[in-house]
Amino acid sequence: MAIRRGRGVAAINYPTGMNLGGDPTQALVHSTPTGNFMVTLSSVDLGQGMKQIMAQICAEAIGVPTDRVVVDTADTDTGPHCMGTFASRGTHRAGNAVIQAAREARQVMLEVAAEELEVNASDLETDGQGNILVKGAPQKSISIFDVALSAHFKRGRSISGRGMFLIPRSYPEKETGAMKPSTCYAHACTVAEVEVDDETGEVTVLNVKNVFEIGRALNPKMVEQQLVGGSWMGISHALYETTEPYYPNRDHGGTDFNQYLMPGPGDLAQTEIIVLERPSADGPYGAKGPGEMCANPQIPAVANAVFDAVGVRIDTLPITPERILRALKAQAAN
Amino acid sequence: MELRKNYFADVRKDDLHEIGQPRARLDSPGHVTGKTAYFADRNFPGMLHLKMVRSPHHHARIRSIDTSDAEKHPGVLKILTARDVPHNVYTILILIQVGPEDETVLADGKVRWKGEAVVAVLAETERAAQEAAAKVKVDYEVLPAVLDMEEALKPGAPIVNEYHGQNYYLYDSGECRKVRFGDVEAGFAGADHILEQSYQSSPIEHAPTETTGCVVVPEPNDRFTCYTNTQAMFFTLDNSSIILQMPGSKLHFVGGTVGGGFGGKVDVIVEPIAILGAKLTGRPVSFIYSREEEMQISSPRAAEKVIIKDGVMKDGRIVARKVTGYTDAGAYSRHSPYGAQKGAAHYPGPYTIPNVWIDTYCVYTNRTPSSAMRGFGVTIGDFALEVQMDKLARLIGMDPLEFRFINAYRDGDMKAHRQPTEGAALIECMQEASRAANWPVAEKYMAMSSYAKGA
Amino acid sequence: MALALQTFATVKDANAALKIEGTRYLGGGTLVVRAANEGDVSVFSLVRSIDPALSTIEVGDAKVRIGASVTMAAITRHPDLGALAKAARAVGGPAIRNMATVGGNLFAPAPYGDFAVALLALDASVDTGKGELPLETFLAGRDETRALVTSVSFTPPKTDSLRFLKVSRVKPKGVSVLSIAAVLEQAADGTIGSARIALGCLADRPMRAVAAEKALIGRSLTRDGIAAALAAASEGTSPITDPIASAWYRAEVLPVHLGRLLLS
Amino acid sequence: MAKVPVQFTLNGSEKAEFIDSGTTLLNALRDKIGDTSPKGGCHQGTCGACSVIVDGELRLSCLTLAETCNGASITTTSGLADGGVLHTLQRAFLDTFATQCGFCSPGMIIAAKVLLDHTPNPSREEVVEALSGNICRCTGYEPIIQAVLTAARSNSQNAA
Repeated sequence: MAIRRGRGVAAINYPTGMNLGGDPTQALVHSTPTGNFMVTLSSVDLGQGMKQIMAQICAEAIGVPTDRVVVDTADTDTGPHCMGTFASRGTHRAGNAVIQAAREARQVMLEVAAEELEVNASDLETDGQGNILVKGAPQKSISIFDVALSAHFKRGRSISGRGMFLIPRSYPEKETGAMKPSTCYAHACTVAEVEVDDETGEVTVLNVKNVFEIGRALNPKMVEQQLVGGSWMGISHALYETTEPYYPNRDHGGTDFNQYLMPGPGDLAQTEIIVLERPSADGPYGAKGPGEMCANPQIPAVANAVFDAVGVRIDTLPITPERILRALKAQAAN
Repeated sequence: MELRKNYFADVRKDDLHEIGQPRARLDSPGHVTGKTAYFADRNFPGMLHLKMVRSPHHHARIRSIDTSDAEKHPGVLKILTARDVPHNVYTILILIQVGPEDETVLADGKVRWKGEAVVAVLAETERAAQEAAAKVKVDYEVLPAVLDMEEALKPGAPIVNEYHGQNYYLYDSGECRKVRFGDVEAGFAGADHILEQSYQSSPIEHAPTETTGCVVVPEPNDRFTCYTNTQAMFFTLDNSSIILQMPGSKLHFVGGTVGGGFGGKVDVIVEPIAILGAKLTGRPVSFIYSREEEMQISSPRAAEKVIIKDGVMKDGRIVARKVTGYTDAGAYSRHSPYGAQKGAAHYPGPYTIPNVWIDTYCVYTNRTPSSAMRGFGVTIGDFALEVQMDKLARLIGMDPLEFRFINAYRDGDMKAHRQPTEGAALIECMQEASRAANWPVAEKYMAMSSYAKGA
Repeated sequence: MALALQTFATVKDANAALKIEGTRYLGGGTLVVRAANEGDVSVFSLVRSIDPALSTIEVGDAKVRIGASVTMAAITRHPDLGALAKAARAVGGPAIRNMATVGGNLFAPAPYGDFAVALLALDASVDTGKGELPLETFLAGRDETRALVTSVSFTPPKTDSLRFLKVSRVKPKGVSVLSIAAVLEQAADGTIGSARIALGCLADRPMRAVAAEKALIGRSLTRDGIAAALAAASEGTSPITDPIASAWYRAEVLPVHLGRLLLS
Repeated sequence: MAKVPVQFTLNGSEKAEFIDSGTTLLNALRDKIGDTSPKGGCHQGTCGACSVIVDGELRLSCLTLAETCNGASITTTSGLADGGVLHTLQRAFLDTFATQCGFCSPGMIIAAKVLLDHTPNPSREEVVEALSGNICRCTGYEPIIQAVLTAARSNSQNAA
């Protein structure tokens, strides 16, 4: 018996948003009488943290702390249209819509503040703590709480805004395929190290070092959640997962979590995550969509590491012990 | 996790207050106390349970359906068949003008995959619905099935889906989505080495811990509230409106809190039939996939076959790349024509190659329809591309990481689909990976930049 | 018919109720409640007995008797059943082990039933109220068994003589690629005096590797000494194919894992 | 349909209901009693989302018939917080960002609680074993393991 070690690398990119565009998302923002802000959407939080990120984006754009923002989403009676949460589009599309809506609301807020302070709105700035200050004369200020009260009860202004983000749809040219699939791309490079048992074909992923370039880490802890979970799913895809283990034969499809194989908590690779940020030209604060691409590079990196370890190529996913063992036996026979 | 701020510092302003802050998630307190309300956490008096009678065959003609015993079963309120569905033949991407309509909500005369929905049973309890479902008698004439993409594309293969007429999706560009850039044959002719390899995958399930489902409540004003875990609220509402021939104003969808999606909840499968059940019974209806249904009935990530032929020079330059991709859509389109097309846009990967030829096919077989999943149209392609890159590097005796630097795309490089590269960062990711993994590459590669050459 | 549970104080009454068609015994629920949840409407009556004897473990010098309702968790906790703890821990996760019973495991189809593999290597016998049956005989006829299993018993293995290995894809809880249990008795010179080897997933239910057992007699536990046993390990097997692994793979790696277990 | 009485203590309060015989504890808790913190992820015993504590033992409520729990003391995630103060484990799950979609979180926390109740200072291996019956599809498990270890540390610091 021999446990043989190998490592492999893979580098990838991934488009942000629906392929070829044409996927609008809207947002509405308004303030309450006491200067809290409601973001109204119909976007869906799948667990990736859409609601939290939209709150942070709105807070940044208006200039208030995140805990002053409430996100109300996914009620079609109240939330304006969103194409949906898929294609790494949620943060990018909805985030841009929220920024547009928030900026419009901010402008009204500054105008009301300007009237209260008897200055020009263009001379005002927010301190991020809930106050509006005169640039260069921060002692002259008004709280957003008071501005919202004034807007509602004194000046009859609606501190609100509408946002819409649409990448116009691109139609591929029939013969050449000339098209504009996406406006920005995330990037990744993964190095995986594995051990392969050459008598059983079993693979242990020892460690993965993932470098992801995602435009902007809007909330680094949430980015980390996505990237760590994605890296696990990539390894899972590489070595474990399928609903049809004997494809194209349709038999023996797993029907539960015992039969549908995924790495358990005792199978975890040591996982390193490094994030680079090259802000995208059209992303909300430069963000790209990291949620999907983070699960891709581990698959070929692990495949290449298996080859490095035992010298056989498994070009069919998943790379099961059986496929490795068959290849090793064929290799030995030659 | 480490943020490496030294990269791209010249094009990034780090002067933000809320963005970039590791704020606590506002939804987590609900998650850890069990108080977050998922769609199935809503319970309504008189709620009915919907269970589906499914095809046991890959491909069969339905001679007859007899629901008489099932209808008499205690606790049964309603049995639905194809004739109860106002617009039974549909396709979800019709909303963005991608047709034809090719799928039945409930099978009508034919089943095209093992597990296809045939009859819906609505009963007071899950148990009563299961018992009644077992009493539905469907008489099938089994037809030859095709489960292999290559077999499906051969002349004379059984036709999976008559709405297409052939076993592939017909794009405006023909039998496949094409990308043509440079002269790929001239590229091969001038290459030092040619390597053609084939890669395959089998279907993969999203396997969210929360299965697909919805709860529908008839409201007093002739409207229906649908609590759902769809990934796309209006997409699902608008498709339901078409299938039910019901004005969208009658539909109210509530969702947005989902127990994992990964692309598995963008099909419009459970909502229309549950709304129909609520409409015809006047009772709340719950239709929640069992785990078995989630694993084998809900759309998986498609199986793919990818054939890559490359021409490479001894110095490491890839001079020609031809990719032929096949996406196994299963019996119906769902999102697969879109996914195959996304693959065409993604190839030849993040590399600058002067001569490129891409064909991507969306193929129909008698299996569970596939659809979107995390990395849709790209994940399997990236596996193929990056294993191919490893093989090419070894073929010419070059370090696999250095080989990628030589070919990596940079700002301004023209892509095969004729868009100039913008915002590239592949090189920097590889430089950082080289450091992090202690995988040294020549200094000239560490000195490279994604910024435009000469800029 | 709706599902209904009947609870009886005695095994006798439970056995009487089990004779009615559509009735199944409710042990830990991991098999029958699951089947009901998944829409198996052929079962409409569940029966259980709360007879304390079913939950009793008796450890004597010559005989260990484990009630059929004893859970895997109870075995792992029992101070005198250390030899069996590894096999009991091989069943499911912690919650399943609090529910899954010894009696139920005898009925679990491959790839489940790892604990029964260990019992088979221990040459256990099964009590169904009509005398004791060798486990092997019981397993062969289990699909037709209508009577309630009340207990299993076996001669306690000498310290460390029971070796157990479960191979799974997912750790630490995945279901079996295969499982192997072996009870070996070695003479003073290290040669094998007697061997019982049981296999899981190499057929639709646990089976003995008779040819491999024979090939070990008089041999020592060295690579050369076990070679004949490994060569004979697959004799009589018909491995299952399932989502975990194919019959081909199970057959290929059986000698590898048996070898590792014997040399461990 | 025959209704049977069930009576047990749920998170310290007495509950009594008439249910259909054969109803699982999961369905009884969710549909009858209104505690939706245990989740139905599979109804097969393969995901752990429905985990509850019955008389101190970790159980899968989807495979447990409610009527077998008469007289039992049952704990679910919804009963862990002390008023507005989160349980140490809940706090740790928040602090380590161990929840994403949240669907597995109640079951994970219950499984972890049983571990810490018996093993206050578990090793990583013991945590892995304790969580092994619970599926998470979002996190890759590592943050959850870290949450449990963090909670254990925090408990021992508070005890010290």
